Amino acid sequence: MKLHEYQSKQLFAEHGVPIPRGEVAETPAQVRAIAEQLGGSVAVKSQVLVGGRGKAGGIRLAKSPEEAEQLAAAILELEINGLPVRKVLVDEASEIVTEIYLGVTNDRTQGTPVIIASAEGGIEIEEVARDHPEKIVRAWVDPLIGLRDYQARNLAAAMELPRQHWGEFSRMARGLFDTYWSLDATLAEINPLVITREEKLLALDGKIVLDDNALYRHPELEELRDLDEEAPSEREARGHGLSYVKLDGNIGCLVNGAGLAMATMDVIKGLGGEPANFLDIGGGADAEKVAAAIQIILSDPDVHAMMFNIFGGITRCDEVARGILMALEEVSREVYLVTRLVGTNEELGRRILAEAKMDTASSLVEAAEMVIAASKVSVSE
Amino acid sequence: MKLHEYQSKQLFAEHGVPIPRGEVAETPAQVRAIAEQLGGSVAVKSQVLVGGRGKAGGIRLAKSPEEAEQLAAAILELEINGLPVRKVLVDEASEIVTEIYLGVTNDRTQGTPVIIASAEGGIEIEEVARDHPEKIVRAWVDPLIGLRDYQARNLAAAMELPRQHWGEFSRMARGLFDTYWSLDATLAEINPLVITREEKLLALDGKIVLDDNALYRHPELEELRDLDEEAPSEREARGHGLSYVKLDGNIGCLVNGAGLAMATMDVIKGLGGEPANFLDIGGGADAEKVAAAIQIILSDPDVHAMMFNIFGGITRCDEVARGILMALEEVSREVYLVTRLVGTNEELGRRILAEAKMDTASSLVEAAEMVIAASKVSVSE
Amino acid sequence: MSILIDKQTRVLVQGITGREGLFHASQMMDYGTQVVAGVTPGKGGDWVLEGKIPVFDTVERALAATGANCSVLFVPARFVMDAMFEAADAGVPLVICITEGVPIQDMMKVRRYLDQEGVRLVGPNCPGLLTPGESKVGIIPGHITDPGSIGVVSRSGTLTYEVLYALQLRGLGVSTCVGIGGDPINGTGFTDVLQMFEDDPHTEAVVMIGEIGGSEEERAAEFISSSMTKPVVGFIAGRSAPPGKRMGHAGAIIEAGSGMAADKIAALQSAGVRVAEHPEAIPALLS
Amino acid sequence: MSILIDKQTRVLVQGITGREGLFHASQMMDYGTQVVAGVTPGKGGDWVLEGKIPVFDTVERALAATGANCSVLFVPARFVMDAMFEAADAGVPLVICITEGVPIQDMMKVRRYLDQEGVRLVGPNCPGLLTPGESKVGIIPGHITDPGSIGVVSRSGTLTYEVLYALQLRGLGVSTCVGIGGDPINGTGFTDVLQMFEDDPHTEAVVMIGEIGGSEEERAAEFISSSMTKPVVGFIAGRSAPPGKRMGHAGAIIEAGSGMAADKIAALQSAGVRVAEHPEAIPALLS
Repeated sequence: MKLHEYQSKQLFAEHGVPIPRGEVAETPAQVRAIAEQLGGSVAVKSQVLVGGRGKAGGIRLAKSPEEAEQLAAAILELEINGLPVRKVLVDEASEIVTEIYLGVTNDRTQGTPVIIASAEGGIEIEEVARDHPEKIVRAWVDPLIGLRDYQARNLAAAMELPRQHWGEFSRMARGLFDTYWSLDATLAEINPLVITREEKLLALDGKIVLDDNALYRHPELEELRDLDEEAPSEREARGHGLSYVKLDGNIGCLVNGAGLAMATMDVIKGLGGEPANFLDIGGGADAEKVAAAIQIILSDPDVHAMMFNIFGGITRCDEVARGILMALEEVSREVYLVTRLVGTNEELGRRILAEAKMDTASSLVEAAEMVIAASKVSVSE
Repeated sequence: MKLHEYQSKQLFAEHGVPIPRGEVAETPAQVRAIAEQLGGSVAVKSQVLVGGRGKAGGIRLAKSPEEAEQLAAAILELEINGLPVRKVLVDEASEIVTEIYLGVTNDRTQGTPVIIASAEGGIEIEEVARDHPEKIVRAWVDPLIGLRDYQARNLAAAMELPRQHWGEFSRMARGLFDTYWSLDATLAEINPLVITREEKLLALDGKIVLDDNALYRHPELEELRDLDEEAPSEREARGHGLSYVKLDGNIGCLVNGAGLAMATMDVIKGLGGEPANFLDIGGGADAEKVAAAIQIILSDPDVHAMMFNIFGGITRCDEVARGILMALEEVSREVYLVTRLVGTNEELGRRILAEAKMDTASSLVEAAEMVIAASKVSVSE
Repeated sequence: MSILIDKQTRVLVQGITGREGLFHASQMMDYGTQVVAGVTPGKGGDWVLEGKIPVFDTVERALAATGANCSVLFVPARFVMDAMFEAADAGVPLVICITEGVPIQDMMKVRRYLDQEGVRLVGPNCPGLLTPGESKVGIIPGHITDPGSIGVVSRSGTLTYEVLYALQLRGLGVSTCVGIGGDPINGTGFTDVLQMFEDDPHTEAVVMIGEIGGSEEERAAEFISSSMTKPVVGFIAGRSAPPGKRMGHAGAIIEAGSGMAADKIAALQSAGVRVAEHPEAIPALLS
Repeated sequence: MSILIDKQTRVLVQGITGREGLFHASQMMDYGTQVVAGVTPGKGGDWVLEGKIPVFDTVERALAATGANCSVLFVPARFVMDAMFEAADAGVPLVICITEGVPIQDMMKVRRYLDQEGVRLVGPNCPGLLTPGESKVGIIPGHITDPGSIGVVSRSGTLTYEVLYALQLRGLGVSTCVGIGGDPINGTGFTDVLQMFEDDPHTEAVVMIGEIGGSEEERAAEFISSSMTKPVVGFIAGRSAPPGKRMGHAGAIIEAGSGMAADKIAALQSAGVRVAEHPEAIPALLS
């Protein structure tokens, strides 16, 4: 779960990381009021959960409350990478001397948190990693001990930060790590961390991604979820315990298992089809869950054909077949469907579906070919 | 630093450990009021920082507020192991079915915390350890991880606690460990932890000892220090950064280094003298610190003679000698003093003292013999 | 021969009285696995599965009574970190964690601790292990594969079954199948298992099934290139996955331009691995 | 010959710009110790002690530049846990912590971590090490002892000096003197050092100076009885100490009837150790 900049920065502040004074607004008039209160220049920053806000004109500087109001009006009309801007953060503007990158994430290879810092802040860290890998410094954190003070200090030293800022930088690194660790984040990032003309260090922009599996430990964070920022179909899938990702194609996929679901999409794409979604119904999916999954797939108007790929494993295929038939009864919209069933009693399962006039296939490739053919027919109709 | 029962239990409660309802009082009238409020039988418990309160009559049960008032009057007159009772805790009485011991301390050998539990509660755990070692169960806690839930549960299983109490017992063990760990305690103990007739688990009595070296992390705990419970001379020594323990003899000792101070006392005792104190002035003691130490030693009226044993090491003995002379100038009361000085420039140091008509010795045994002889003269005078 | 588990493996099931635990314990027994004990705190003294398997309150007691040397966990995600610590502290040398949805922070702690204590962990969020004809520890269906000389290692569940089934249809048997799980931070990795297969005299070739996310496949490619003599056939799922979207598995996500299928396939190919276009194409590449 | 330190030991001083650190670094250099670097965060680039010793901001940099293989810490108690972690993580194999007043919880964490990383720790709250004529790392006065064949190990500071001095007066030299410190939880213990002296061909006899509190002397007695061939002379301070009172050292306290001098003396004696009545009586027992 991704948090907005304003939410992330608020959480940083609660862990002792200094942030600019600022407030969130939803209308240009509110922006003007906030700018007046902050007294002076402000930054007006769109709050959407995608990257590229700057390039899209979603972050602007205003010299006066009037200008802030005007800019906010424009920004609140924007749509950035498909997402309409609903909120803006109005921050006191800072005179920036230096921009630094500081982030914490989990290192999959080491199995530990890693703090990453770079004197080249303000741009994507991946860009720095590609162009100036020598400008990135890292410290791995023992998950049983947490960040040690000396590590934060060593980062400052390794970045060749002027010595008078080591103390404050270390405090910010510790605050950032505390945020990451205490909230079960998978990413906590300050970019840029700026040094202002007054020699103050500030988290000018912030980003937090939370570990969904650990959200149960932080019920207060669940309230920060911005439902507007999530596709309704993905939200509904989550409610049913389904893993669903909408894509741009026209072939709906329903598969049990994430790896198999990806492989199914790959086969369809490889054979010239266009998958409309990733959908993993998980293990032991019952008729009710299958029905929900079908509804979600069909809520995408682009879907012209569907393929079910169920590897029964221990589950009996005749039960799966009956579940599919029951589920389909509840569905109104009719599109082509081919089902591939493998596992215990697979012949019986296929016979049940065949008797209900459903197409079945025995191999993945065969099923993919059938659904692709059907999707092209549907499209050409 | 030791905490009172009422302080300890309050801290336990803040970490989720259930304790009886109760309040502290300093007069019999207050006790009556509290007992009336608690409505029913109460325990009136003297709050002094020594063991043996029960045997000394410092813990009594009252069936009515009137009885509580009478008992409190008696208890507040008591002196237990030399300490006058100034406060009592008035706790709601419980109908006790089972008494359990549960404590956490640091295991010096393993270098980790150890939780100790026993179904034989209500008596000193050392007694159980001696008479029924098989009734004690232990769990060592990894200091980098903290107490794991399974360990708390395993203790309950190992004690053969009835299964319906495992959950609550585990919660109490975790709460006790949290108290111990978050406060930098060296001991946190619930004895007894009782199961009441209503099948509730309660910390009936509690004890916490804090790590003095870690008190700086817990300024709020420093306020719990009961100055009345500390000998004034020991309190003053602490204020000067001196380590002082009053004993029953008549030979004052001033030594640099704890081990050497003990050895000095041992030699005095071994040769028939009686040390009046342990006093370690630490390293690099200046004249001011020596003067404070002498004042503290002489505040004990039993002291009839003094021995200084200073192993100069890197410090120059002539400096030490001058420091002693300066310090003595500030002292009014005159008692016999022999100084033993060893280290760089020891001859010069001894000469300086000799010129000031002070006795000196070159060996520890010689110095001890001199001070013992003087102490006997003083006593017989 | 096989790796990690065989006929002698004595299996403890943590969480045996839960629905999943009980069902799969029964499936394991039917397969011939030596299931010797279960643990569910508070249920010690019970017997389950037609009175054949004793249940203990603690792993320590289960080990003392039954000599189990492998534990498989069907414990809910919220409690599974503690259960893994318990298994490790009780001295279980091989811990298989089936549970999915384990918080990453918990896994970081567990992995650090188990590494340091020398305990081998497989999982979490994995289907477990299967040595055909000898033992299955986990949830891999037993009837879709037969004994043989192909080692299989995979980050996935049903995709692995798909591959096992494709091998079976062509008459190719398996030495051991290891599901290492789809989480970003887990215990045993590809490289560990590849090393074991390389050292196992009865494994003649290896099938490695990866997916998008992370860089484990790239490191495996390096290992294959530097240290493996046996042929390896690979498959990488997720070529059609868009960046920034988590494909079901917590670990299957293309982030900041890394973890892409194309890069993994290229790395494997340059290490001499034959990479299949789709799962059903794997058997042909083994001959 | 000696244990732990010798002429080759290259010493880093953590906290070198503090009063104590600077003074004792100078003393160590005067003794002939190879002091190669100091660390004080924020003072990197300075040179101290007549411009002879470079100061670094981090232990990592100090090691890279000077090849130090031992670190001695004069860091204030509040920061010393972090400094020990830093030394261990930078790869220092031998850490000597002079600092006193370290919280017990910090020591529990450090000890667990350094044990697991294979780093030897001496102290805290100890006078350090001295190999007469070769190297001193810590604060033991150099002039009160000469090279020889007696190994000395002690929980105390000035009491150790007392013993070294008594040995010197009788012409007895020392192979190495190890102050293990007076805290309840510390790094290297009696048994570790006794083992090293037993293995050191140039140590012919050992003097062990214990005190009240804990049970380390009892365990040392067991070790002496089971594993030592060289003669050991002992002294235990605190026979006249009352129970329940901490005698200066955090570790010197008789608690709940254990840790008494009489028990320790009895244990040592039954292990064949000759226990001295007072420090000055030790030399006579060595002949």
